Amino acid sequence: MMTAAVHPTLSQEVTYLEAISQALDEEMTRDERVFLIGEDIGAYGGAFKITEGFLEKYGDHRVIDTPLAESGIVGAAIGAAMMGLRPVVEMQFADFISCAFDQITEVAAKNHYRWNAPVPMVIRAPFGGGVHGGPFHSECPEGWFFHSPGLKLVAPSTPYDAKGLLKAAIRDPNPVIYFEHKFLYRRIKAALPSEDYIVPIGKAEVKRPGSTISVVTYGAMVHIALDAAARLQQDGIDLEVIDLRTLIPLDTETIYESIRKTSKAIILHEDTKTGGIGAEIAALLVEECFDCLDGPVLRVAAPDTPVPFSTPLEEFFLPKISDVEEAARKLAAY
Amino acid sequence: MMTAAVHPTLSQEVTYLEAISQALDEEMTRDERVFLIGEDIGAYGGAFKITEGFLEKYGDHRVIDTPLAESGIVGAAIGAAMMGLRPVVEMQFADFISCAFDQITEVAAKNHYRWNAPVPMVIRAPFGGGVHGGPFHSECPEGWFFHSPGLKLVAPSTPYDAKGLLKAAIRDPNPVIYFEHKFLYRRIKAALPSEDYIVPIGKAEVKRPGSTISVVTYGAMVHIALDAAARLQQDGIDLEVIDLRTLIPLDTETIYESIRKTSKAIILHEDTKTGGIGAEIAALLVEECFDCLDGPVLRVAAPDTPVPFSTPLEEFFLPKISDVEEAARKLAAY
Amino acid sequence: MDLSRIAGEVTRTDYLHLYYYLRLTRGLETRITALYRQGRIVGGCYTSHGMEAVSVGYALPLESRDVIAPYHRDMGAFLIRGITPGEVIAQYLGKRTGPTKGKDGNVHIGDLKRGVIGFVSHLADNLPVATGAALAFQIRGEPRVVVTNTGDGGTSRGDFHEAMNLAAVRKLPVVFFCNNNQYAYSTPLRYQMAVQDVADRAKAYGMPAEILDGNDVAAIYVAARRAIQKARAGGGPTFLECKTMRMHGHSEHDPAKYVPQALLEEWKIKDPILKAEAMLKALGYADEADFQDIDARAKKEIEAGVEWAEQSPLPEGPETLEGVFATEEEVA
Amino acid sequence: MDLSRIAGEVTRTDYLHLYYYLRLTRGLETRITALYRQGRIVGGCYTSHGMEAVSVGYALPLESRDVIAPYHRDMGAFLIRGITPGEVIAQYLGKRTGPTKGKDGNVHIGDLKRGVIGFVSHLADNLPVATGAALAFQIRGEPRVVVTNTGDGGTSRGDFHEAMNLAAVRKLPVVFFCNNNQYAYSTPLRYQMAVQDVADRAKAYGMPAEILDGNDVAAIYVAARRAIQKARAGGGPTFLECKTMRMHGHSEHDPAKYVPQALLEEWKIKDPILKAEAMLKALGYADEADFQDIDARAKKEIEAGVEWAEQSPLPEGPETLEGVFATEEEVA
Ligand SMILES: Cc1ncc(C[n+]2csc(CCOP(=O)(O)OP(=O)(O)O)c2C)c(N)n1
Ligand SMILES: Cc1ncc(C[n+]2csc(CCOP(=O)(O)OP(=O)(O)O)c2C)c(N)n1
Ligand SMILES: [Mg+2]
Ligand SMILES: [Mg+2]
Repeated sequence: MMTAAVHPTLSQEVTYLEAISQALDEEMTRDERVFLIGEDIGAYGGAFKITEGFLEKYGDHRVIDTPLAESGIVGAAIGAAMMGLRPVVEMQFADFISCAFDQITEVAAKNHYRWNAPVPMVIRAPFGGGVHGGPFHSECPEGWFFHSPGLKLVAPSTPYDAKGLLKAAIRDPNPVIYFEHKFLYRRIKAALPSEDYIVPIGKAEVKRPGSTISVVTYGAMVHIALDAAARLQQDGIDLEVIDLRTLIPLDTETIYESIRKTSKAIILHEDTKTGGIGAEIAALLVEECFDCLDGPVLRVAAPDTPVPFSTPLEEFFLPKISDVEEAARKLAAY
Repeated sequence: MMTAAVHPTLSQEVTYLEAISQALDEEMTRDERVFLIGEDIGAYGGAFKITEGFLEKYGDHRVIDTPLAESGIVGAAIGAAMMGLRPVVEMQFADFISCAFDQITEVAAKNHYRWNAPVPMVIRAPFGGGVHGGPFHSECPEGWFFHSPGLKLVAPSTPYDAKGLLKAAIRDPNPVIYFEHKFLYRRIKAALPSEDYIVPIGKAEVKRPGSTISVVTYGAMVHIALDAAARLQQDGIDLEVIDLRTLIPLDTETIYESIRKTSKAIILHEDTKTGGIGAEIAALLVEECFDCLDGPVLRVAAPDTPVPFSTPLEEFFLPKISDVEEAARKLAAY
Repeated sequence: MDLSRIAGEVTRTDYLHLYYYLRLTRGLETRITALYRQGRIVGGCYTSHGMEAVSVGYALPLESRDVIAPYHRDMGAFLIRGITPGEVIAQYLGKRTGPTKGKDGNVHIGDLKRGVIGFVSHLADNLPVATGAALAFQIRGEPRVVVTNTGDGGTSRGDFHEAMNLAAVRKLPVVFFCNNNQYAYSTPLRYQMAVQDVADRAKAYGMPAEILDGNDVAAIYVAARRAIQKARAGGGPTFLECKTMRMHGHSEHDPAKYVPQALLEEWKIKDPILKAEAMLKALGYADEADFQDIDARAKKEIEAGVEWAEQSPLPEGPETLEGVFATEEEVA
Repeated sequence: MDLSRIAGEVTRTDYLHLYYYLRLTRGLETRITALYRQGRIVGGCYTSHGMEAVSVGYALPLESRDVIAPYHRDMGAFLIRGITPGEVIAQYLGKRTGPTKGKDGNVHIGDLKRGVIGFVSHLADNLPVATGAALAFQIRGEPRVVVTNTGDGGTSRGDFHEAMNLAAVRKLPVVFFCNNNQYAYSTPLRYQMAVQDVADRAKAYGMPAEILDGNDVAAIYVAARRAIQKARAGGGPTFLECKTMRMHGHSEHDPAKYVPQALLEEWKIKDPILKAEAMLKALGYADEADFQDIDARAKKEIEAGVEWAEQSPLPEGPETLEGVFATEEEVA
C-alpha cells in the first residue's frame, strides 16, 4: 500500500524509522544540549530500537534510561529544558502520554505564557493503529493536545518529513509533540538528502495536486489518500492530497488555497471523529471559505470508540481507501 | 447580567450552587449506593461549601475526605463504581482534572467497551472563568473529554438544570463529567419544583426562540447569549438561543432543527477556540445541514491562550456580549 | 518456608491445587508461546514463565466474592478465578468468545462476574481502582477483599503511590502484591529504584510489608491467606513483595539479551514447579506419577481449550460500534 | 538547635540576614493580607504566616546560579532570590510590572534569570520539574543545586513519588523540602497519610531524610546548607521535613474553623520571629533596638513597593494574546 514520495537525494534508502534515528543522531552530534530521556531507550535501544547504539555513542549522561514514570519523565524534561538543554522524550507508546497529560498541558504548555520560561523540548509519541495493538497500543492522542494552547504538534508521513520535522522540532524553542506513526516505521522507505535539512514546522505539503476535491490529512492516512486518489483517477475524480505535516500551528493558507481551487473538501484522519482535528479544519473552512465551498465538508475518521483489538474490528475501525473513495464519489456527485 | 429561566415551581428560590447541593442530598437519600469522595468535602464542606453538613448527615462512610491525589481519587471511584456503588467525585477545581486525566480517559471511559464493566460515576468539575482565578483556577477542560469516547459530559446553565442534570448524571450507568460553572454558583437563582425531577442527559433546550440566527452554547455563556439577544432585538435581529446542556451525547436534532429554521449559526463557548466543541458543531452543520446554511458558521470563543489572571486580560479573554453582537450583526448582514 | 511449617499450613489438597494451577499456567502459556511462534496469535504475548507461583499463590486463598485486579503476568490468577484456558486462547486469537469479545486482547481479561478487574496497559492504573473496589466493600461493610498485583517497574508510577496511600489511610481491605522479577522490560531494578527491596516502598505509607520467595507457591499462598484474612477482618492492607525472575523476554518477541545469562541459570534451578514438586515429595503429598497425572489433566484441558477457541467465531466488523456506553439494565 | 551549635554554625551576619527576611516576609504578607481585606487584591491570597522560617531558611544558603522551585508558601524564598516586595505586590494586583506581567497572579512568581521556577497550582507538579533542572546540572557537570518545597498534602500526589524516585535513582543535586504545617487546606495530616512523619516517605526512595523544627530558621538554614553542599558535591538528594503550623486559613478567605484553637495557641508561642529574636539575644547577636531597626527597614521597603506597585500600569487587553509561544531569540 505504501509508497513514499521521492525527494531529490544522494543517500541510500532508509525507512521512516531509520529517518527518525538519523535525525536524533545528527541533532545530538550537532548540538550537545540535545539529550534523550525515556524508558528502555539505553542499552535496549527503545521498544522500537530507534535509539539502538545511542547509549554507546553518547553515554549515559545524554541517553537517560528512567524509571517507569511518564509524568516524572516529562516533568524532568521540562526542568532540563528550562535550564537550557534540549530534551527529547520517548514515550514507549503514544498511549501512555495520558500519564503525563498534566505535565504537558499544565506545565510545559503554559510556562512561557505564564512567566516567560521557554520549554524547548520534544516528546516523541509512537502513535496509531494497524499493528494489532488493541485499545492501549494504537491510540491517536493528538486531538487532546490540539486543544491545548502552547504546544506545537507535528506528524510526519514520510521518511523525509520524519527526519526534517524531528530536526525542526528539536530546534524549536517550544514544547513539540512529535507523532510518529508506528505503522509506517518499517513499511516505507526513501532516499534522503545527505546534507542537513529541516522541514519547517507549520508548513503543509500538497502531496498530489488535483482539481476535483481536496483531501486534507496527515500521518499514515496520507498514504490512504494517495491510494484512493490513484483509484479514483480512472473515474475522472482528481483528488488533491494535502499532507498537513504540522497540526499546530496549522498551515491554513495551504488548506484554503487548495479549497479555493477545488471547492470541495474531505478531511481524513485516523483519530476518532468527534472533536478531532477534522472538526477544526471543517469549522475553519466554513468560517473562512464559506463562499468557495461547493458542497459539504466531509470527514472520514475512525468511529467514536476505543481502538478495538481483534483483526476484523480493527479493520472496520480504521479509515480505509474505500471510505475515502466513497466520500469522494459522494462529494463529486454533489 | 444573569437571570435564570423560570420554571414552574413551588419551592423558594435557590442558587445554582444550592441546586447542586440539593441534588446531591436528595440522591444520597434516595439511593444508598451514592457516596461522595474528594478533597476537603467532609468537615469543611468543600472549597465551595456544596457539601456542607453532608458529613454530619451521612457519615464518613459516604462522605469521604481523601488525601490530595486526583488520580487516586478517580481511580478509587472507578473501582467503587464497578462494585456497584455510585460515587460522585468532587474536583476542587476543574483545572486539577488534568491530574486524573489518565484514569478518566484510559480506565473509566474504556472499561465498558473493553470488557463490559459499567462505571456509573460522576465527576463534578467546577469550571470556568470570570472569578479572577488565573490560569489554574479558571479552565474549561471539557474540550479534552469531548474527544474521549466513553464519557458523557453535561454543563448546566441554570439552577433547574444544575439539579436535574446532576440527578440524571448520578443515575446514569456511565461515567459522566458534570461541569458546574463557578461564576454561576451564587449569581443566579430560581425556584425549583419541590418534587423529584431529572433533566435528561442528551437533550438541549431552546432557551429563546428566534428567527434570524441560532446561537448554540452552554454553561455561563448561555446568559451572555440571552443578553446579546435582548440587545439585538431592537435592531430586528432575532436570536434563537440553544443551551446544549449535554455536550456528549450531543443533541444534534435540536441543533439541526434550529438551523433549518434560521439558516445561520453562531457557536459560542468560553473554552478556547481551536479544537473546541464549537469546531465539532460547525463541522456537523456543514456536514449535515450544508444546504440549509445561508452564511458561514461563526464561532465566538476564547482565544488560544491560557486564562490570564489580571482583570483587563481576563476581560479581553472571555467571550462578551459585544462579541456575540458583533458576530450576529456580521452574519445577519451576510 | 521450611517443611514443618508448610505441613502445618498447607493441606495436601491445597498444595495439589496449587500445583495443578502451576502446571495449567505453565502449560497454557507454553502453548500460547508456541502459537505465537507460529504466527497464529494476534498482537503481543506476555507470559509469566518462571513466575507462575505469584498469581497462583495469591489467587487460591480468595473466596468467590473477592476480587482481583491483576497485572500482565497473572495467568494463574485468571485460571483460578475460572477463566478457562479456552477463553484465554480465544482472547489471544481475538475471538468473540474471549472474555472481551475481541475488543481487547491477550492478558487484558476482565469479568466482573468472576471478580476479575480487567487489566489496563498503563501500569499501576489499576491500583487505585483496586483500592476503590476495596472502598466499596468497606462502605457496605462486606467481608470482601481485593488482591492486586504490580511489577517492580509499576511501583515507580504515581498511581502506585496514590493507591498505597489511600489504602493505608483508610485501612482498606486490599492486599498489594508485587511481582519483583528484577526487570521492567529492559530496565534492571537498580535503575528503577534506589532501595534494595521493593517492600521498602511500603514504609512511606505505614503499610506492613513482607518479602517472599516468589518461586515458592506455598509460601506465597500462606502469606496471601494471612494478609487476606487480616484485610477481611478490618486489619487493613498489606504489601507483599515476591522476589522472582522473568525467565522469558518482556514479551515473546523480546530475546532479552540484556539479562545476564548467569542470572537466568541461577533462577532456572529455582523454578517454581520444580520447587513445588520437591516440596510435595518431601511432604509425602505426591510423587512423580501424581505430577504426570496432573500435567496430563492440565494438558488435556488446554488442548480442549485451543480447539474450542480456534473453532470460535471472530467478531464482525460492525461490532466495533457496540458497547461504548453501558445500558440501564446492566447496572440495575 | 541549641545555642552553642548555632553559634558555631551561623554567623551573626547570616543570622541577621535570616532575621531580616523573616521580618520582610511577615511584613509583606501582613500588608498583602490588609490589601486583601480592603478588596484591593485580585483573586486569592496565600501566605506563609507562622511558616516564614522554612523558605527563608532554605533559600539563604543558595548561590546565585542555584535554582528554586518553590510552592505557595515560600514568600521568603522569593525575596531572597531578589524578587522585590514591589514586584510581589504588583503581581498580586495583576500589574504589568509583576514578574508574570499580569498573566498569572499572587504566588505564581517565576523568573529564570533569578533562578525561580514559577509555581504551578497543581500541587507537586513542580517536583519532577525540579529534578529535571537538577538533571540538567548533572548532565553538564555544573556545581549547581535545586531546592524545591512541597506541603504535606502535596506529598500525596503521584508526581511527588515520581520526582523523589528519579532524584534518588540518579543521585540528582536537588534538595526536597516539605513544609509540614499539619493541614492541607482543611485536611489534617492523619487523613493525608498513615505515617507520623512525612520524612518516612523518603524511605521509599532510599533518600536520606531529616526532621526539622520548622519554626527555627537557623536550624533550617544549617540543615539546608548541609544538604545543598552535599548535593553540590554529587552526594545526591536529601529530604527535609519542617514541622510547623499554618497560622492563617488556607487562603485569606478561609477562617479555618476546622483547626483547634488550642493548636494555634500552642504554635503561637513558637512563632519563628519570636524564636529568632530569643536566639539572637541569647547569642548576643542583636537586641530589641536592632530588631526595631530591621523591622523599620523592612517596612520601608514594603511601603515603597506598595507605592510603586500601585502606580504601575495594568496590562492592556490585547496583551492576552502575547507570549503563548517562545521565540528563537529567547533560547539562543
Ligand atoms: C504507564 C506505562 N508506561 C510504559 C508501559 C510499557 N511497558 C509495558 S510493560 C513494561 C515494563 C513493566 O515492568 P514491571 O512493572 O516490572 O512488570 P514486568 O513486566 O517486569 O512483570 C513497560 C515499560 C506501560 N505499559 N505503561
Ligand atoms: C493537584 C491539586 N489538587 C488540589 C489543589 C487545591 N489545593 C490548593 S492548596 C491545597 C492544600 C495544600 O496542602 P499542603 O500541600 O499541605 O500545602 P499547605 O497549603 O498546607 O502549605 C489544595 C487541596 C491543588 N492546588 N492542586
Ligand atoms: Mg518487573
Ligand atoms: Mg500543609
